[in-house]
Amino acid sequence: MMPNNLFILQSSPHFKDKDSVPKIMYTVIISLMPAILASLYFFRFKALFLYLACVITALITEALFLFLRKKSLDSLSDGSAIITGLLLAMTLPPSLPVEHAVIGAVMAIAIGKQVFGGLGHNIFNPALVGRAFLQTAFPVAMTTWIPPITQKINTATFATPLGNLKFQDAVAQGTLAPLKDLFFGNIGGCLGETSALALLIGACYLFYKRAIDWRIPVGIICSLTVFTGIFWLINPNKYASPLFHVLAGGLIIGAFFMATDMVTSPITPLGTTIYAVGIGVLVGTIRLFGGFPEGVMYSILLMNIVVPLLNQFTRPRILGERRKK
Amino acid sequence: MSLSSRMVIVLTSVGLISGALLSTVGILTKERIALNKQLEIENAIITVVQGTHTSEIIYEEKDLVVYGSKDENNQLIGFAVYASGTGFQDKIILMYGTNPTFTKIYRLTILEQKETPGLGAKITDKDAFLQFWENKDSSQPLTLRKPAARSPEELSPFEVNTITGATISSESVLNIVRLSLGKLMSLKKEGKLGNEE
Amino acid sequence: MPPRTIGEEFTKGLWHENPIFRQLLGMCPTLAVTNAVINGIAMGLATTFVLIFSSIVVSSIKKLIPNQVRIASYIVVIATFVTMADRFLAAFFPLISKDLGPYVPLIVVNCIILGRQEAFSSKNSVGRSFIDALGMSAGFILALLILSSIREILGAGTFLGHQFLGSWFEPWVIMILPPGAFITLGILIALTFVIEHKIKQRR
Amino acid sequence: MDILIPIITMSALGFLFSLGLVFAYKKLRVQEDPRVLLVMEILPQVNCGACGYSGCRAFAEAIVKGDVPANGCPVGGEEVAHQLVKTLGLEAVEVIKKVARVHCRGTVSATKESGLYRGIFTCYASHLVGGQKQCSYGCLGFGDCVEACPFDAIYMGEDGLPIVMEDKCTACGKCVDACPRNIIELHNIKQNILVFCRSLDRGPTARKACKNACIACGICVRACPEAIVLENNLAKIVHFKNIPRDKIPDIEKCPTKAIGLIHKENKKQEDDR
Amino acid sequence: MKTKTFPRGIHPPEYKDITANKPIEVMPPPEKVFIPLHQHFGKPAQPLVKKGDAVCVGQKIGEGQGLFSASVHSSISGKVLSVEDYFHPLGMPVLTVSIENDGEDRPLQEIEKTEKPLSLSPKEICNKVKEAGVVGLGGAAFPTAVKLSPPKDKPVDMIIINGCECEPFLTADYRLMLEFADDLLMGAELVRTATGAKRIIVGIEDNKKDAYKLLQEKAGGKPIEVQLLKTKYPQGAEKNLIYALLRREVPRGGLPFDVGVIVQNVGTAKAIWDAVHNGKPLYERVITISGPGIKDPKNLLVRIGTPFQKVIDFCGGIEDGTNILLMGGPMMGLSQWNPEAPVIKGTSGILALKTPVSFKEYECIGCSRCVEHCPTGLVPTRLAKHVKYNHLKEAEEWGILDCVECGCCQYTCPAKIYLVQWIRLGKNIIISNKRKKSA
Amino acid sequence: MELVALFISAILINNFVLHYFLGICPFLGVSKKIDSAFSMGLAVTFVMTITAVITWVINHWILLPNNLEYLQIVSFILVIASLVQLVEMFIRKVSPPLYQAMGIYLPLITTNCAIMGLALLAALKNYSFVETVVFGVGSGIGFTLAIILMAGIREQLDLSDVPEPLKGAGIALIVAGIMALAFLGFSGMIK
Ligand SMILES: Cc1cc2nc3c(=O)[nH]c(=O)nc-3n(C[C@H](O)[C@H](O)[C@H](O)COP(=O)(O)O)c2cc1C
Ligand SMILES: Cc1cc2nc3c(=O)[nH]c(=O)nc-3n(C[C@H](O)[C@H](O)[C@H](O)COP(=O)(O)O)c2cc1C
Ligand SMILES: Cc1cc2nc3c(=O)[nH]c(=O)nc-3n(C[C@H](O)[C@H](O)[C@H](O)COP(=O)(O)O)c2cc1C
Ligand SMILES: Cc1cc2nc3c(=O)[nH]c(=O)nc-3n(C[C@H](O)[C@H](O)[C@H](O)CO)c2cc1C
Ligand code: SF4
Ligand code: SF4
Ligand code: SF4
Ligand code: SF4
Ligand code: FES
Repeated sequence: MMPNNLFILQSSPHFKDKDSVPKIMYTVIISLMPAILASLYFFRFKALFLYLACVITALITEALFLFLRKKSLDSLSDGSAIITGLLLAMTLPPSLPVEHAVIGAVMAIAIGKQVFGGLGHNIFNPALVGRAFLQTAFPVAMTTWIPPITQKINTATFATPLGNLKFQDAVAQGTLAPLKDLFFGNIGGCLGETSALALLIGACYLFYKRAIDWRIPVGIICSLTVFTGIFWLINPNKYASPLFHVLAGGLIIGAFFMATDMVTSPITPLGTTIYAVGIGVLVGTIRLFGGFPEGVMYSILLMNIVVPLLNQFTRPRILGERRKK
Repeated sequence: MSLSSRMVIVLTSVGLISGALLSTVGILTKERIALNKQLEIENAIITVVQGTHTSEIIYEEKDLVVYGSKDENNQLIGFAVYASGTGFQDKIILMYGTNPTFTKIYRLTILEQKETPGLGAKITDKDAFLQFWENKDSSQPLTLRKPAARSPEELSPFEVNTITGATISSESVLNIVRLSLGKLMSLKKEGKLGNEE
Repeated sequence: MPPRTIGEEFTKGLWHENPIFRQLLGMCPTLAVTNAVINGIAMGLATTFVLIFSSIVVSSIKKLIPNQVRIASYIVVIATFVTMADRFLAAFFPLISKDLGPYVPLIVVNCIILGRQEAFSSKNSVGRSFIDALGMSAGFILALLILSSIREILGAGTFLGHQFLGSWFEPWVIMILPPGAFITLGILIALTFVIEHKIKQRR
Repeated sequence: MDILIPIITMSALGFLFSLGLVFAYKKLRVQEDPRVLLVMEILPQVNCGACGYSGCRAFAEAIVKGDVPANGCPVGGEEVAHQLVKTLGLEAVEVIKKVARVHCRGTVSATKESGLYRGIFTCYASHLVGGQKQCSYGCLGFGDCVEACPFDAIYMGEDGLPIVMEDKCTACGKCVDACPRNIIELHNIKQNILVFCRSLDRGPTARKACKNACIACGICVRACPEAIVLENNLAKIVHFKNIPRDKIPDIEKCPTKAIGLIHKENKKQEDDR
Repeated sequence: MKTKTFPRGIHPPEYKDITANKPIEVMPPPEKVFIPLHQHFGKPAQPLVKKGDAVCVGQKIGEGQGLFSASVHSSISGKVLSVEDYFHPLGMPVLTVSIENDGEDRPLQEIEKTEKPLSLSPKEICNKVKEAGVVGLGGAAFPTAVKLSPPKDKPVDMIIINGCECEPFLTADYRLMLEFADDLLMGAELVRTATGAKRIIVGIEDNKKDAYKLLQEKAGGKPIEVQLLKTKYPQGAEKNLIYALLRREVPRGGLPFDVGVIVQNVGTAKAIWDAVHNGKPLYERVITISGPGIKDPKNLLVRIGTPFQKVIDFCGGIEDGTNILLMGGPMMGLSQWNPEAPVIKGTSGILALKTPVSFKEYECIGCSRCVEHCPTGLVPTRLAKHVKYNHLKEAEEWGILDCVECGCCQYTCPAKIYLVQWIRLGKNIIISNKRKKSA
Repeated sequence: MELVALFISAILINNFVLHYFLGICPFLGVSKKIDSAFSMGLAVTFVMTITAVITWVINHWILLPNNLEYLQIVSFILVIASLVQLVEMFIRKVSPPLYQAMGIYLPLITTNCAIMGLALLAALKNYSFVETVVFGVGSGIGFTLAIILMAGIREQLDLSDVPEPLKGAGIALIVAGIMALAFLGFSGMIK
């Protein structure tokens, strides 16, 4: 028999679903597009430069590590580094100097992903590791905001809705951003978080493509609503409404695009639910009682730490298994 | 000699020798260390109430100490208040000087803090923070200026500045001062602050 | 194994048995005090002082001490020297002493010191113990120096308090904070593995 | 006074503490057979488990109790056995130095592929789908044995067969366990003649699958019937000591060289390295 | 009527229309057959013939050894050519009787029909089934006689006849249900009699509605219930089927009769009827030959021992571009390199597919699809990793031995990890280690 | 309220491992398996609590009244060393299963700076008796939390493809770094 006539010898199954890792990744990239376009509209070139810097740096860093580890450079095309770059950029303030963004992207890929062995092995969400690194390295630059182009004001410093809430007592002063603005994006904040609408459009696409686990966004939003709702009901003059909390800051992008990162979220259904509820509660706690106006990043990272334990201790019930009480 | 007694003797004598050595060192350094502490306080008092010649504790409780400052002529020129409270990370200990009626704050200095370096830790920095605390009018409640002013002239006498990116630390300092001042006022009303005047 | 020469006895602490990079001992002070070079040096010197003197004392009284009270006696000896160092710093360098906080007293539980007494001084002559202690301290100081230089330069833009990088450089605050310490040390340890591996391959 | 209080305090602490220790020493000391430690120092400390115990320590305890003979540690070999005998005053035992040997010459060039294997690259995994070589008995060449050897004593030769470095091999048997096709076996190191094939296929089938297969032609059996037999289409050396030196050239007339001297082979291996 | 089903599982493309409408054809016996003595779960059979012996159709040529074994019968009449190791579809060479056809198809003389099989005693039914060498035709080839005599302390109240045929492409069971409905229902009754069970349920997926209707009609008046199931893979896996139909869970490591159930494939039911009623040993079976690589796909009644090549040639041969040959369905079938391998009792189909030759394997991205789809409730990615990193103890703790190797996990895995192969590897190593330990 | 704040801060904000860098050696050494990490955490918490009580007593009843602060180091370490040994012997006598679970980690604790650090920090911060106890328990729980989380992560990393040079201490330190980074999210929570 000629070698080219040989049959394939393999273990069952011989059918495979058409979905693949790059397909999922590119689905996510497409679903990010509405929000990216919105941020380009709101922040123009500043946004563009940040996106380019983050994505290119992420790719270069990834390539460097693949080269050092003598792995095939093919993996660059799986799209995961692009997502990391894009999502990192989306969590940066528009006024951040580009060189800082570059440092963030290097850290995201190097410390957030490659030191653990690359795609699939990381414990923490790489984009958020990058952001947390930047937030801690350059706290001032990371908390300096400019208004979107739609707000025709010209102040050097500017506060985000959550910043207002935390430091200016916005509820009592009545200066809280209107929900409409939060929804359409007429507010200051990180590139990707300004317009909830654009993010939700992308999220719908993700659901349509079944690329994410519904438990995560639903769990986060519900638990945050309940948590902030309780305080709001107790004292609506001091605490903002749950709807405000859901729409403000990085919650939407975090709940739909970052907490859902498959690598860093649990693999068991029960674990996933606990993870999501944990994020929601932590976001509420940090926003209401912590030192920072926003807690999405920290909450996701904190729950990332717990994910291995969740996986370990929430093994699903095997068919026919009787659990000991 | 049995093993047990050897164990006892050896360890006891090690303890003995160590005790002897340590007490020597302890005694030799004791004064110096006490002096260091005292110097630190005295320096702080001189910084916050300029012109102090002598000072003495006139009131003391946990986390609040008031030093009365007198000039060469033994005239009371003000109080140095040692106070502390929680900052962003940990305790902040500071000292500020007031005039004898507590209506004016001369100056502020930070004795101990563990705020974030480069950020909250700027509260120890003269240019970034302390200079904005010079000569404040405390007859009314002080307020925080946010966003931050660039120079002391921009501030009203009742306003103190924030450090950009470290609102919490700035606010904490203000709170410590506010709280201790309030306390002192009421103490004064009760006549517990000595009868200097 | 043939007995090591004096030189080898000294240099092993610098690299092959470097307490921090190779043996992973005494991590706590290493991480805690290296936010500035000056603190690192002070810590290194204090540790050196304790290590050398306790080595000398331990190796010279080793015959007198029954096995059962060995550790206890060593601890007392070490603690005595630590207290001396601590008092000395507090008396003459109050600022540094304040910065180092409880980490100077913590030298007493630093695994390097007790480890060296156990592994070396209690078995070797005074001279050898002295050299060994010297080498180990040098290795420790070296590690502290590297770590603290990286952290201070990146975290504050300064070296020993002097402006090192130009004013264009925006310091990475994270390097002075705990995360920076952990991450930098992690990377340094990985680097020493790589270097060691390269050295082995050469041979 | 200032000096006295600390001195007294410290001495008292030292005294109390030493009393505590004396008490502990007397009352709560755990008895441990000191010989276990001695044995531990002799053992190779690789904790490979080849002795059948969970590690060197367990083996040490067993040997002190007298549960195993002094040659129970295959890794330590003669030298360790000798030292153990000396230290523990046991009866001297004979130690046969064994090494692992590969019973296959199905190199990549000699064998035919059966299919395009797609899957996990280990011998065991390939074996479970039938193996990617037409010979169902031969080496699959993914090196499970190499992976399993704790002493780096096996490496993969260029032609896709594992090669044992006999000086490093400690006869721990890990490779024997790892090979799904039972190609590796431990042999007395002095055995210098070996059948390098495991195929039970009939001659023509075997030959079709692999040029170096044993085709059960019986030449070797005829050369030395006292030591070699044919069993299930495969030559088998029953007792190598029965092979007289002068018969070896006849045995080596094997048309596929499936049987032969190992040391010639070894020389070649040395060069390969 | 409501359709029932089980949780999780997948929906692979079905491709059943290729052969669904083709009636079962009888394939003439080939010139030579190769009958392995090991075609079932358990010990191989002991050969009863030797080279040169003459045999006739249905003559026993291998005797089952011990409890878990089954006898093997000749499928043609002719002369024994050899009794030797020969290729086997499972991969390893197996002792095989090769027989040359004399073209006469001489049946065995002493075949006796039983007129009233339903009045036989359980013992007698069992014996006849055992004599006929019947094994499960649903895949595992478990000796049926063993199944029919469950332990006394585990009374069986329910017989499930498995007509799911959930594997893509395969239609053999479907055609069998349409064409031999009476036989298989009678077979089911025999099983019920043999085990003393009360009820029989036939489970059929809703992509085979006409079979469902037919059987329901025929079952009228008998204590037989026919139940429609929502089409989903692996409905036919017995633990899932039992759950779908009865909401009973077979305990981990247990067997269906731990919950009072016996599951038999429809083909097995027919084979039981043939064995008991007609005294016909199991020497032929219905298989589906299909797939894009087959020129003329068919459902065939084939003699056991016929080489695949002959069967394929009978179906017009193989198309160019075919690169994989399977015995069984695409989800659980075994890939074959040698078309000379013979059809065995467990062969449910022969498929020739054209699959993409290469695809990239990625690292597990933790998407949890494998977990969501595993019908057994396992965490396949975890199992695979534990095997990969040699943590066999953990793999066992995570339930690796419960895996039925259905392939759902690997089917859905976007990273294309060989999950099932890892798991199979781990199971094999664990089981062989256990054997070594107990030995 | 103050005490609750102190307690929470000791666990989350001023975590011994992630904030003060105390007890790194066991944190790195005993965090390879969740079970042993848990036992180690228990042992540390236990010893910390007792240490907090006893060193407070020594400090406030013997050392401070006699102006002997400089004997703190020597006396604390002696106390800790003997305490650990006594506890070990005690547990071994009283409850062998407990000894199996955590006893083997006890000797490691002597040279663990977390314990000594606790005694020193409590003395340095001038905590009252109750505060000291709360601080001790909280710090112990904080240590346990950190080491268990670390162990969970390391068990998962055992199933990962971590680059060779980073395996072991390297990756553990980086993970600790990112954990410290995440725990910064709690800072500023106690005011
Ligand atoms: C997904 C996501 C997560 C974020 N997490 C945090 C966070 O944990 N902490 C934070 O200060 N800002 C975070 N941000 C940025 C904030 O949403 C927002 O810009 C911040 O509230 C600005 O407030 P500040 O400048 O007053 O700190 C995040 C942004 C995004 C998009
Ligand atoms: C790592 C890190 C450390 C911080 N440290 C301090 C600090 O020491 N003091 C402080 O007031 N704010 C600190 N912040 C920032 C506060 O959380 C908060 O964002 C800030 O007080 C808001 O000030 P702004 O309104 O001027 O932006 C820190 C932020 C980060 C990320
Ligand atoms: C994943 C999987 C799928 C199966 N699919 C079927 C099927 O479609 N039809 C079938 O009859 N048996 C199927 N089986 C086999 C059954 O589980 C069971 O063994 C069989 O129905 C028992 O009947 P038998 O002994 O008559 O073969 C499957 C098994 C597994 C593990
Ligand atoms: C739904 C989804 C969400 C993702 N979110 C992130 C993210 O938040 N941050 C990130 O770095 N990568 C994200 N990725 C990309 C990828 O999973 C990530 O680079 C891996 O964590 C790297 O191992 C996401 C991918 C998917 C499919
Ligand atoms: S694994 Fe095999 S080759 Fe390696 S030492 Fe053990 S017996 Fe020898
Ligand atoms: S000898 Fe065995 S284990 Fe080694 S490569 Fe060959 S088949 Fe694999
Ligand atoms: S783990 Fe086993 S039972 Fe579960 S889906 Fe995979 S093959 Fe099927
Ligand atoms: S389906 Fe594949 S990629 Fe997804 S969790 Fe399972 S093994 Fe990982
Ligand atoms: S140096 Fe802190 S525990 Fe070892």
